[in-house]
Amino acid sequence: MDLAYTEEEQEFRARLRAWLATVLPALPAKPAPDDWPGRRAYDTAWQRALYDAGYAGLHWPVDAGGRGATPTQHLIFLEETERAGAPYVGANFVGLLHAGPTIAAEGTAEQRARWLPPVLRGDEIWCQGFSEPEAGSDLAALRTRAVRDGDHYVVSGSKIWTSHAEVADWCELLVRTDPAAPRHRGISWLAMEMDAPGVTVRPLRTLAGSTEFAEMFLDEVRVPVSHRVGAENDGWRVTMVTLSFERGTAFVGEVVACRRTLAALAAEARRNGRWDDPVLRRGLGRLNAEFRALWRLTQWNVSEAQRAGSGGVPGTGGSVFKLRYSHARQELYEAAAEVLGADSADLDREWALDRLSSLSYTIAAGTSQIQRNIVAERILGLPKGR
Amino acid sequence: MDLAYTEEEQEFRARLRAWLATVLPALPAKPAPDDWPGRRAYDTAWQRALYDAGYAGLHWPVDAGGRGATPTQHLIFLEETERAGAPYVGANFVGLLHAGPTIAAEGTAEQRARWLPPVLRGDEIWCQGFSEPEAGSDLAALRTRAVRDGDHYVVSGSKIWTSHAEVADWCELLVRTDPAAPRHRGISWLAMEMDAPGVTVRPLRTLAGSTEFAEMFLDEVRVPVSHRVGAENDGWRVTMVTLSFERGTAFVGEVVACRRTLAALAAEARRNGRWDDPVLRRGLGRLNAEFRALWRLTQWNVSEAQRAGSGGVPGTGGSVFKLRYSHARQELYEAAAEVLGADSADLDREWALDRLSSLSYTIAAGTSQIQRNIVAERILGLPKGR
Amino acid sequence: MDFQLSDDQRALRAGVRELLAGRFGRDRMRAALDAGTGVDRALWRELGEAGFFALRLPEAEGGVGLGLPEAVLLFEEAGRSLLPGPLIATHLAAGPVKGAAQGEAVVAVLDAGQPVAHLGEADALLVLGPGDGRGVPEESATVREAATVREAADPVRSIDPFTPLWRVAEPAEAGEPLPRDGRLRTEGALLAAAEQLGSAARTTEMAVQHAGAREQFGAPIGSFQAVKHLCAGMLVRAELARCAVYAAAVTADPVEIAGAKLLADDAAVRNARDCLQVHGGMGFTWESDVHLHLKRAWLRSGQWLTAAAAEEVLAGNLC
Amino acid sequence: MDFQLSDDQRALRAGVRELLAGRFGRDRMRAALDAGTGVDRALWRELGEAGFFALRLPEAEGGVGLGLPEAVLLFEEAGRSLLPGPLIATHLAAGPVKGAAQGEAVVAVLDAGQPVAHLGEADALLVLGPGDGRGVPEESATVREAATVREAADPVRSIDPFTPLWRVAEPAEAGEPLPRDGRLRTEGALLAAAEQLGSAARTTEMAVQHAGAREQFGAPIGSFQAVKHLCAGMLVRAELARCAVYAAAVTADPVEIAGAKLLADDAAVRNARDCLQVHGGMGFTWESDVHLHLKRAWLRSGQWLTAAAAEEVLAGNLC
Repeated sequence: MDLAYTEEEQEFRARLRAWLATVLPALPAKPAPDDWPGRRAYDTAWQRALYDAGYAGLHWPVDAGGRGATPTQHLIFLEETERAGAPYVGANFVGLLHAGPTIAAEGTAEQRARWLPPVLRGDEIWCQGFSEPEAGSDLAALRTRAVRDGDHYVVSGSKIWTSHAEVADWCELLVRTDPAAPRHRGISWLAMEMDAPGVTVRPLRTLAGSTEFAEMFLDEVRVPVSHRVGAENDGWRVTMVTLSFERGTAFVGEVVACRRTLAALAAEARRNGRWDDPVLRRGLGRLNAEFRALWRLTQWNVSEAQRAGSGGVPGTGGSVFKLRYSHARQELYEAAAEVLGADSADLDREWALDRLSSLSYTIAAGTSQIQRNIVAERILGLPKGR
Repeated sequence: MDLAYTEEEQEFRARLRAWLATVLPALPAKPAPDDWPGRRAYDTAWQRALYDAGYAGLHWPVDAGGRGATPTQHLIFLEETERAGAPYVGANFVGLLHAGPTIAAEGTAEQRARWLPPVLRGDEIWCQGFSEPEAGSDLAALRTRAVRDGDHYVVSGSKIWTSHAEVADWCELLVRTDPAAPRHRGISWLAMEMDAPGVTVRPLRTLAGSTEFAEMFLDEVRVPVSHRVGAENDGWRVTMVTLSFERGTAFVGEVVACRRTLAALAAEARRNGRWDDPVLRRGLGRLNAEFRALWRLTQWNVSEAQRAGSGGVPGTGGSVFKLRYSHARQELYEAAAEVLGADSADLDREWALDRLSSLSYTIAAGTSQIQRNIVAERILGLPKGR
Repeated sequence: MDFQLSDDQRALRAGVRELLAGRFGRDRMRAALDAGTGVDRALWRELGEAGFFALRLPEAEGGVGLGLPEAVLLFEEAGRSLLPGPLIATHLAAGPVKGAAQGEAVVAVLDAGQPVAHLGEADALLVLGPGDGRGVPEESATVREAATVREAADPVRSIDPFTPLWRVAEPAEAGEPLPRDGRLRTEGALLAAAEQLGSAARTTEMAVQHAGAREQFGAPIGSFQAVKHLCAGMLVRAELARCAVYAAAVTADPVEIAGAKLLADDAAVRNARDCLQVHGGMGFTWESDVHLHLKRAWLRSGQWLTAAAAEEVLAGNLC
Repeated sequence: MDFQLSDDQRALRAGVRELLAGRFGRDRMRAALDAGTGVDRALWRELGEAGFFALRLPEAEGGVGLGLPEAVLLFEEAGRSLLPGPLIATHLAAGPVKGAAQGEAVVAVLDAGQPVAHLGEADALLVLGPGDGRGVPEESATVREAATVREAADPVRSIDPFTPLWRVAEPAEAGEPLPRDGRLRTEGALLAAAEQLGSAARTTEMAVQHAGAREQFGAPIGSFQAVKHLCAGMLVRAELARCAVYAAAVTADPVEIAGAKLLADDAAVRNARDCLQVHGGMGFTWESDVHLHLKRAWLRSGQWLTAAAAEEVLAGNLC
């Protein structure tokens, strides 16, 4: 059990910190949440800066154009960028953290050469077309159809919860290529150009009033067969391989941010006098224990991944983390509402919108109910079923 | 919505209160928990006193020897006896509240004449042989076999969680008479004499260290066919009819007792200074809201039963009550432990043993998990299954 | 004792539910939401005509002459239907404030330290006395013209799209004293609890409806215990809150009202949260009504009597 | 950074687990319970020989020369196996108190206001200074002979059948000052947290084992989501507590230790509760081991650092 960072890791951190101190002050102002072109430009410029400084694709394998960094270096990178207030991965998320790694692992040499470099340089943006209105938790129930027509697939259907669809160049798409096969066996993974005829994007308004997500309607969109990654009907495996190997770093920045929020809540409570209420104060103390432990759990998972080597660790450990984290973060914003008192009704006050957004944490990317099934069946070995 | 008691109800209460004031001071000392003959004598003497005063079988129909009281009168009876510190129904529980009503509803005239009067007079004590080690929540999985041999059944198997088995005269027994039939169809209801050859009773020690319950082993016990209530293989319906019609009064005394405990906790907290801790104090305030509401829910259910007339109300409403009540009562004893602080480890302090006993509330008579199924399926109409 | 609704009470409840279904059914509710309508004056007058505000005024004063139990049934229906506007304050002001009983006037409430809901649309303001529900006796409320207060007020971007809020400076001068008995805060808390109860019962229905219809993994999600047990918990919360609210309406006891507000707040907020969870991603959309219940439930939890104050009242009662 | 067990640490853990399985497996544990044995002196000496008490003493002083992380692994195993006796106090007293390191002496702890565990079997008493964990700095502890304290003590009927308790009068005279650095209370809290962790992990295993084996309604109960999700929640609690406890052992930071104790107490108590629920009626019997974990977990929650004190430490750290 060693929590000390190695000399090499400390050097990595120091270099990164020094670089951040140089570049961050020169960043332009953050664009408004609904200024999609502005957000794309801002996020891709940051990716280009990372690329130029040698930080792009830090966790990607070297032969995919990445830096082959260890999980611990990746953790340090995410921790330091969050601490320094650097831009979030934003529009580059799907390309860097899902579609890219999928192509790196399962794509042909030609596909890797075509798609990976633009992701690393911030030249191209990807979005994800997995979820469908009728297939939420039950992703494998997806219905979007792709029918072979010569050297193209003709794709029709609808997708939902697509971030950055408005400004993405490419979409990683799961489609049903064999409706007769068992649910998981007839699915293929396609790269679809977002400006292809037949693609319609409609913003989806969330309960927070924002349009972070979109619906995507596909009406006989033609996708070249050469844009399929992996074998036909093997798309479920292709995408799950990438989803199920993570290196424990998925929520590093978020935990750092939650701890900062918690300290700010304490400061605000001291300011407005609510700190004198032991019920509130002790609640904040308990949250301090929660987020400190979640940070240690992150380090634990990252260390496990580091020991496991390049294969990473099965994503089941991530379910333990996500279950506790998503609830703790919702509690954090409930505590914020307590601290704010009547002001919690003011959407212009800090944390009010975060409180609304946090309502999705126990739903998105696998509901807590689904996560508990995963923990019970895949970690604890309880029988499937019922 | 009328919470005022009618003149008749007030008179009933006043008469009862006056009678209690006369008889309670003359009661002998309560026997020790492990003095079974003493407990039987104490409980049956109290039943005899009730009988002589005209309170025995208050809620039983008149044609079964009861008083045909309304649910509200029954509520008043239970409330007043608990308030006055009168003996609990104790050893008379199964006879008065389950086996007796079952015989009253489903027995022949002969069976009613044989078994009901001794229950009302406190002459005979019944116990219940339903649960089995392998059939807990899944009562219908019971395996105790009864094989017909002329005008007798020969019964073998084992039962568990039988209260007062040591001193009972009769046992209401569910047995499997047709192993080939579907689970619920091959069960019969028998009245078994506890001194029959082949009946062995072994005390079962609970985590509270006490032996409130027993295991019962049946080795070829001969039970006359005439001791079967209802048709052969119809025992599931026979017993469920009684179980599923209640009049909302099942926990009247308990709620009264919980409210008294809560007030005593507040007094103790004032005494030992823990009242100054707002976390503890506000927790007690919240429990006050819980138990006040549970009392109102009791009055609500009783009023509903009163309106429904002699049929009573389906027991599903009881599941709503039991779910909340059993958790609230466990929280009450957790609060007691907070009030006692380090003294909560002392089994001789008030509430310490209650805290241990309360651990069974979310398990006994249908676990909270089973109760939630009942509420979801039978009240809310959600699909069975899974 | 007959702690069930009387036939008259059932008829009253059915009538209000019908009125609201006709005048503020889902389509009109969503249209009002899109239009940003706060108080619809025409609807307000119709509510007035139906006796919503004059319900507890004596018949001699032009009221309906009913009591708190009937008022609670009305406000429960209002909570179910997400009916916006300062219903409680206008109801409490009926009589003393001209036009309130008839739905001609819109009366908002000013409670020190709280933003004022619907100030922009209000004609008059009920200014609550500083009684804090923790044993400090409630001082008499006063009435002020809304217009003068509005001059020194700033609009707040409200978390509840149906409830515009304004931040006001503490009123310097006193308003007209109200000829009431210092029970406005407790009565307001009870009626808010009734609204919370209506919301909690409604989100239970919404969750059950969705759980029965939505299929995942080849079966309605309501057949999975995880979803089933969430729904069961919602019903239990709503039904316990119902008994607490109804009994508090009958007794009008401040301690019982504190308990009712505490349990109803809890039921409304937690049921809306669980309803959202049952709805999954669809519950996170603006299109769904779940968030409207949750946001209103949050707001109401902070109004009239907070959980902390209610718990202190209930604790104080134990000694 | 390599926040995983080293090979040596794994070997140490395996060794202790093996030792305890051999010397205090389920049969012996239940036999000790039936016999009412508190401290088994022979076993105590074996623990001493295995380095349980001398683990952190420098090798020069006859110790093993290891640190808090290794101690935490040992006490986690003790918690798993329900090993009784004042293990923590004797471990903390190793060195200053003669015979403690070797398991020749049994050392109990006196913390003002708390009953003393195992006083009847103790040779010496560690008297904690009044530092309350809430920021008041911990004063140096002292050591006293157990016999003199016992004379003025009354036995208490203990809720935990493995932990006899005595109520003592506050010590009038001071004992021998201990040459330690005023960290006894925090170290004790950490080691108690480690025991809680071991118990929480063990009850998770017990629940999973039972859920997989017990059939109801024609299937293992572990195939029902209600049971499955209880078990999942238990694992999450135990694993989060594990990371908190291990990290606190590495950093020895009092705030981190407060967090570890808080989460481990919670995990031990709630997991034992859920384990009991999964076991149903069988869990309510004396025969089952579930209650032994629950009762010990309750006791430990009140020892060294309570939840209230830990939360204050953690809150204070935010400012």
